[in-house]
Amino acid sequence: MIQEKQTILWNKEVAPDIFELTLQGEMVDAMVPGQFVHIQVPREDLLLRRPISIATIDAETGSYRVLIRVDGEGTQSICAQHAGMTLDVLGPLGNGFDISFLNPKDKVLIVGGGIGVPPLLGLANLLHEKDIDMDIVLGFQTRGAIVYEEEFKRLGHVTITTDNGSYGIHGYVSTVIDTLTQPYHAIYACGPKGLNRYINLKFEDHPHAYISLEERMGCGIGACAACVCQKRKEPRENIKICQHGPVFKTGEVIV
Amino acid sequence: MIQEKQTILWNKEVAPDIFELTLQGEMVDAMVPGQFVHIQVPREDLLLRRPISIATIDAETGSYRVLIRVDGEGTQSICAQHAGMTLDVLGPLGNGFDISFLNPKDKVLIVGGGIGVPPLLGLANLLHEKDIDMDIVLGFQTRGAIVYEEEFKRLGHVTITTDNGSYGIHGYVSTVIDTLTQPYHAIYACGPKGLNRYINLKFEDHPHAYISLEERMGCGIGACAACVCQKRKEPRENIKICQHGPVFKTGEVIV
Amino acid sequence: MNRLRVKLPGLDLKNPIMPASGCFGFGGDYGKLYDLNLLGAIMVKATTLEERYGNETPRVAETPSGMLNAIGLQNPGLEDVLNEKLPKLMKYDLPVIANVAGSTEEEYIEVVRRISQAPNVHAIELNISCPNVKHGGIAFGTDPIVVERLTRACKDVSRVPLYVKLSPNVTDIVEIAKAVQRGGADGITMINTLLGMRIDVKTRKPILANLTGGLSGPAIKPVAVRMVYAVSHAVDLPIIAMGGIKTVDDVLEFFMAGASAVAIGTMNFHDPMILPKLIDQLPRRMDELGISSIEALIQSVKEARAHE
Amino acid sequence: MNRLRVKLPGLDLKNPIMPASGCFGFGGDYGKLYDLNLLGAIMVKATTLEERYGNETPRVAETPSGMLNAIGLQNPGLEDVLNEKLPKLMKYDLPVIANVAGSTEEEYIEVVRRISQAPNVHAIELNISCPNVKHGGIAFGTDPIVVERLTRACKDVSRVPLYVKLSPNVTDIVEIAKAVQRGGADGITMINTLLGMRIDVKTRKPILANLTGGLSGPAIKPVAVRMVYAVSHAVDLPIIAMGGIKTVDDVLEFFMAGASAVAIGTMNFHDPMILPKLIDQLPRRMDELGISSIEALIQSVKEARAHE
Ligand SMILES: Cc1cc2nc3c(=O)[nH]c(=O)nc-3n(C[C@H](O)[C@H](O)[C@H](O)COP(=O)(O)OP(=O)(O)OC[C@H]3O[C@@H](n4cnc5c(N)ncnc54)[C@H](O)[C@@H]3O)c2cc1C
Ligand SMILES: Cc1cc2nc3c(=O)[nH]c(=O)nc-3n(C[C@H](O)[C@H](O)[C@H](O)COP(=O)(O)OP(=O)(O)OC[C@H]3O[C@@H](n4cnc5c(N)ncnc54)[C@H](O)[C@@H]3O)c2cc1C
Ligand SMILES: Cc1cc2nc3c(=O)[nH]c(=O)nc-3n(C[C@H](O)[C@H](O)[C@H](O)COP(=O)(O)O)c2cc1C
Ligand SMILES: Cc1cc2nc3c(=O)[nH]c(=O)nc-3n(C[C@H](O)[C@H](O)[C@H](O)COP(=O)(O)O)c2cc1C
Ligand code: FES
Ligand code: FES
Repeated sequence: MIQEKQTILWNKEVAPDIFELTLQGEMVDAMVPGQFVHIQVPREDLLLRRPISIATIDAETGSYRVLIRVDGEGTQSICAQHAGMTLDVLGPLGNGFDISFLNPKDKVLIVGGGIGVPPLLGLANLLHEKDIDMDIVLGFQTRGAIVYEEEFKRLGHVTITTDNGSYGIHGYVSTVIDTLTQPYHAIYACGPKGLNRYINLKFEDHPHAYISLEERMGCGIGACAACVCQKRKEPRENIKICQHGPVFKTGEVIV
Repeated sequence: MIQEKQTILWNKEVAPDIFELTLQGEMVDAMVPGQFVHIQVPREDLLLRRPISIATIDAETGSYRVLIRVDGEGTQSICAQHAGMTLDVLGPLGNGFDISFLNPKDKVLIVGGGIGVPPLLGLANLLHEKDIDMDIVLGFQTRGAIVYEEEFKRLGHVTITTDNGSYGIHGYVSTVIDTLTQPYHAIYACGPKGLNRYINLKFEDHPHAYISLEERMGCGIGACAACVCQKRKEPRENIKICQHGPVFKTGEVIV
Repeated sequence: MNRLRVKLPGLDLKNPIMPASGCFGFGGDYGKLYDLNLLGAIMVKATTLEERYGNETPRVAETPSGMLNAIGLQNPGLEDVLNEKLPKLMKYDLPVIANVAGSTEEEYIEVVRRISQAPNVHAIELNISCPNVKHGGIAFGTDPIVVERLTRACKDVSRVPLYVKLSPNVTDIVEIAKAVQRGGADGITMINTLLGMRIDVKTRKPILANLTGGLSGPAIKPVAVRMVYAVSHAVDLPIIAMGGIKTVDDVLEFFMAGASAVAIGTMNFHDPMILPKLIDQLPRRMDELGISSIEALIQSVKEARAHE
Repeated sequence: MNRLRVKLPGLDLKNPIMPASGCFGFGGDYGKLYDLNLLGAIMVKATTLEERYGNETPRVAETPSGMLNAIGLQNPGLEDVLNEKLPKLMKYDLPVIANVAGSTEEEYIEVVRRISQAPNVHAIELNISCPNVKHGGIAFGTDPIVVERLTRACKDVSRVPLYVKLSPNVTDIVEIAKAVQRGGADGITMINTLLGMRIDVKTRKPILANLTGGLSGPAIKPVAVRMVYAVSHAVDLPIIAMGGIKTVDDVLEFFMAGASAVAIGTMNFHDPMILPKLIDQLPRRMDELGISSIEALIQSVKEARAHE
């Protein structure tokens, strides 16, 4: 974990209000998919960093991609920075996805929703290298919000859903997942609260099902207790998402 | 008086920590020397505008020059903007120097100190066009801080003083002015408090002696009463520098 | 129908946005920048019985996302306000809210009595909370018994509805608001500035000649929102809210906290066009958020509370 | 000679800069970013007798030049702090200031008694002012009689010097500070957060699950400076000051206001390297301003006051 100024190599609006940035920095060496970075907003009056998932990692160029949806003033300000400018980044943070137990030809289900999709692309890249078989179900609000469809198609079998039916299957990812019967060696999900909650319950007893959670953060490194979630089982315990997450086993915490 | 975005045509450090900016905008048409502009700091956490004197005015290109000394965070942020960027400017503000009573060949004394020198250059340009004879006494802290010496030399007879004697006459402008005997049709001064106070007293009864004052400002347009000075004579009255100044007749107010 | 219209005691506002007292003088030169008729109303600078010269300069200092001021109630005094300042605002279709300050109860009463008779004064704003005045100002605003009595005395002599302006520099603002209600006020305005100080590290002395000053601007917005929320839950008076408003979302945030109109102070200095800009942006943002009218928003906030 | 050294009751600080309570956990992962031995001391997160789970999330919200928090004193409880957290800090040469909170006087006393016996706890910081705790927390900090009694009771059982942390959410902080002095405290820390709120205009609901939270960061600095100035004039106790410190000039501003050491909270989140950076920059800035040592600065501020 380090703090450094990273150069923006690339910044492009890839969907309405969704920007893809490529950042270059030393910390890339230490990154694994599922971790996140904590980006300082380049505006003096906004103090809190913004947690953003690492999408894909390129060890060769020492760079990584993030996909940021402009949601408020902070993400707007970050996304308004041009290539060549720098951002103050703290990272990599959190635990990342565990894939150590997987073997070639294992079957994996990947479930993403909206702006939760990007970190799954980095994961899928890694799984692809390991020769894992992937079913990938991605849900978006509308056709315009779809990202990384092509990239995922190169890595596995992709199904897209849209909330309004403007592309792919009409409905939530659950519409698709409820029809899947194949047992999977692992399940990885990242998306809005509803999606995470659904996976958390549906695959509660699966030995290798994971969800990646979001919460408002202060420090990002386990010092302030802003970002907690509660353990599912007694004795009651609060877990810091920034430090012990953002990836949790299903059934581990309450979503 | 308008508020507008002005383009920075030019920005150069002309002396240590002193930047010359050329700004282009509509309000230039309405400017007279001695007035000032109120510049928004391009930093979200700094709310107060910075009052900056108009140095020279170029009606042809619709631009004007300002000279800004980096004194704190606001001026630093303004001076860090590059040519091509814009600044949010309110102006022109204040009254400006009265030269209506002057006739060709009249003799005028101009006294400037430090960062008070720039507005006098615009004035001297105008007086030169009117064919006025000028004695110009400019005081600076050190040789390095001297600005606009060459420009002034083209317009009148220039004497430079430095506080530390590193250039010109060693001492304050008073060292020179106390030796001047020639009667002047008008005297115009702008500089630090000490200089203004000296001129205010020395030429208290002169019918056409003027000083330009500084004070911390809020609105810049007469609404908040932040920038007052006190009338010299009874009945007691506070005058707003931003609205009724920054130029005052000597003897009019207490410095 | 005018979606922005709000009716408050004494005030039929074409829109709920106005300049806050002391940040706009009696219009200052803002009228040179835009048509003041655009404004919902105007809260003018505090008036005292006699002329006041205010504090020494410097009177303002900058702070992160805020500023300190210690103007010290400089104003030309009641006579001049009645004869010179207020008549100049007659040419506008603009309800004036007259801010009244004083050092003694008698002074308050006298100013309220006379200024409330001016033809364009539609409401009084009783400034019991100015932190920069040595003579009692602070005491008036922090003691519920004094507040209640002063409110009642002023209400008795006022020809127009009376609003009382609350100071945030108290342990329990709800207690003061309740005293204001008991005293018979028609409304509340809040908040005034928080007491603050800046020291110049070069001189090692406070920047303001008055040493301390009032903190305003976006920095104090969360404090103001919290207080408006608490007071609007506790008393049954309309609130004109202020404290750090900068954006149209800030405006709406105060309505959701329980306000019935808003005022903007400090940000006028940052952006002298902020008032017409906000008034212009408000309907568009209301569309985005599904707010049909300001009155409907005020109503829905009230109803949501009934179910809390 | 170490120009940055400051000696305070119980604390021989190699420099006067430390993290503020609750913003640094018990070190968190800051130790992975830099050597914690650089710090003057460490103010750790509030400890209560039993484990506390704190408030629901969201627990933080952003505000202009500040933030709101409503963590709600989440902590693992006294036993765990004594057995797990504090021992982990033993490996550093770092005086620990233990922040103590409670719902009852008895709880405070018990925690102070036991935690003050931990080998690396050099001082207690009595948190009588946390605005996010429902059970009495706020009452403790705002009533001088309660404050005096609690201070005395804790002082009686503490093995190490006792500092009391003041809340800014009071009408008269000087009155509280005097009560702390009468109660026998060895020092004061100030300020805790200002009560604030933010409402999400999309949901029309407060952002924080707890509704209100504590405002911290540069936004509150002028309030903190003013209070440190006032309290240091009124009582004869050393003050560890905090509230919005961001730059080395902010650090010095607090000394000039009357502080004897400073703590940094919120800005750790913005720049996790801020503490070592400020400690590094301090001597250079002191040179520029002609300050030979921090002790000399503290002394000169005291002397200047004697002549006021
Ligand atoms: C571990 C993690 C990974 C994330 N990865 C991504 C990503 O790859 N791409 C992406 O676009 N977004 C991601 N998010 C969400 C992203 O952090 C928020 O959208 C963003 O912080 C909102 O900031 P803003 O300036 O747009 O909104 P504002 O409303 O201005 O934010 C105000 C404050 O609230 C916080 N906040 C608001 N919404 C959220 C949220 N949903 N989650 C956490 N904090 C929030 C902000 O961080 C900030 O502190 C991630 C969040 C977490 C916790
Ligand atoms: C009418 C007028 C004309 C001026 N013309 C020029 C000029 O042409 N060139 C130039 O370099 N400077 C000029 N000044 C001074 C300039 O305004 C200040 O140096 C500048 O505002 C300081 O801002 P800062 O960000 O550097 O300092 P900060 O310390 O960050 O400023 C904080 C606050 O204090 C105010 N302030 C600080 N010093 C002064 C000062 N000396 N006068 C007024 N306000 C101050 C700032 O405006 C701001 O509101 C003029 C001032 C006035 C009143
Ligand atoms: C320069 C200045 C002068 C003020 N003068 C007065 C005043 O005369 N009477 C009053 O009630 N409030 C006065 N205030 C307080 C404002 O009306 C307002 O309550 C406060 O500034 C908070 O709003 P803001 O954050 O939008 O500025 C003044 C504020 C400023 C900044
Ligand atoms: C997230 C957070 C948690 C805090 N927790 C505590 C606490 O447990 N005990 C305490 O006395 N103060 C607590 N504080 C207050 C700080 O110690 C400090 O007094 C305040 O934040 C002002 O300093 P700052 O502006 O530098 O943050 C907390 C502040 C924050 C932001
Ligand atoms: S964000 Fe501070 S503990 Fe997680
Ligand atoms: S700066 Fe507001 S009146 Fe002059």
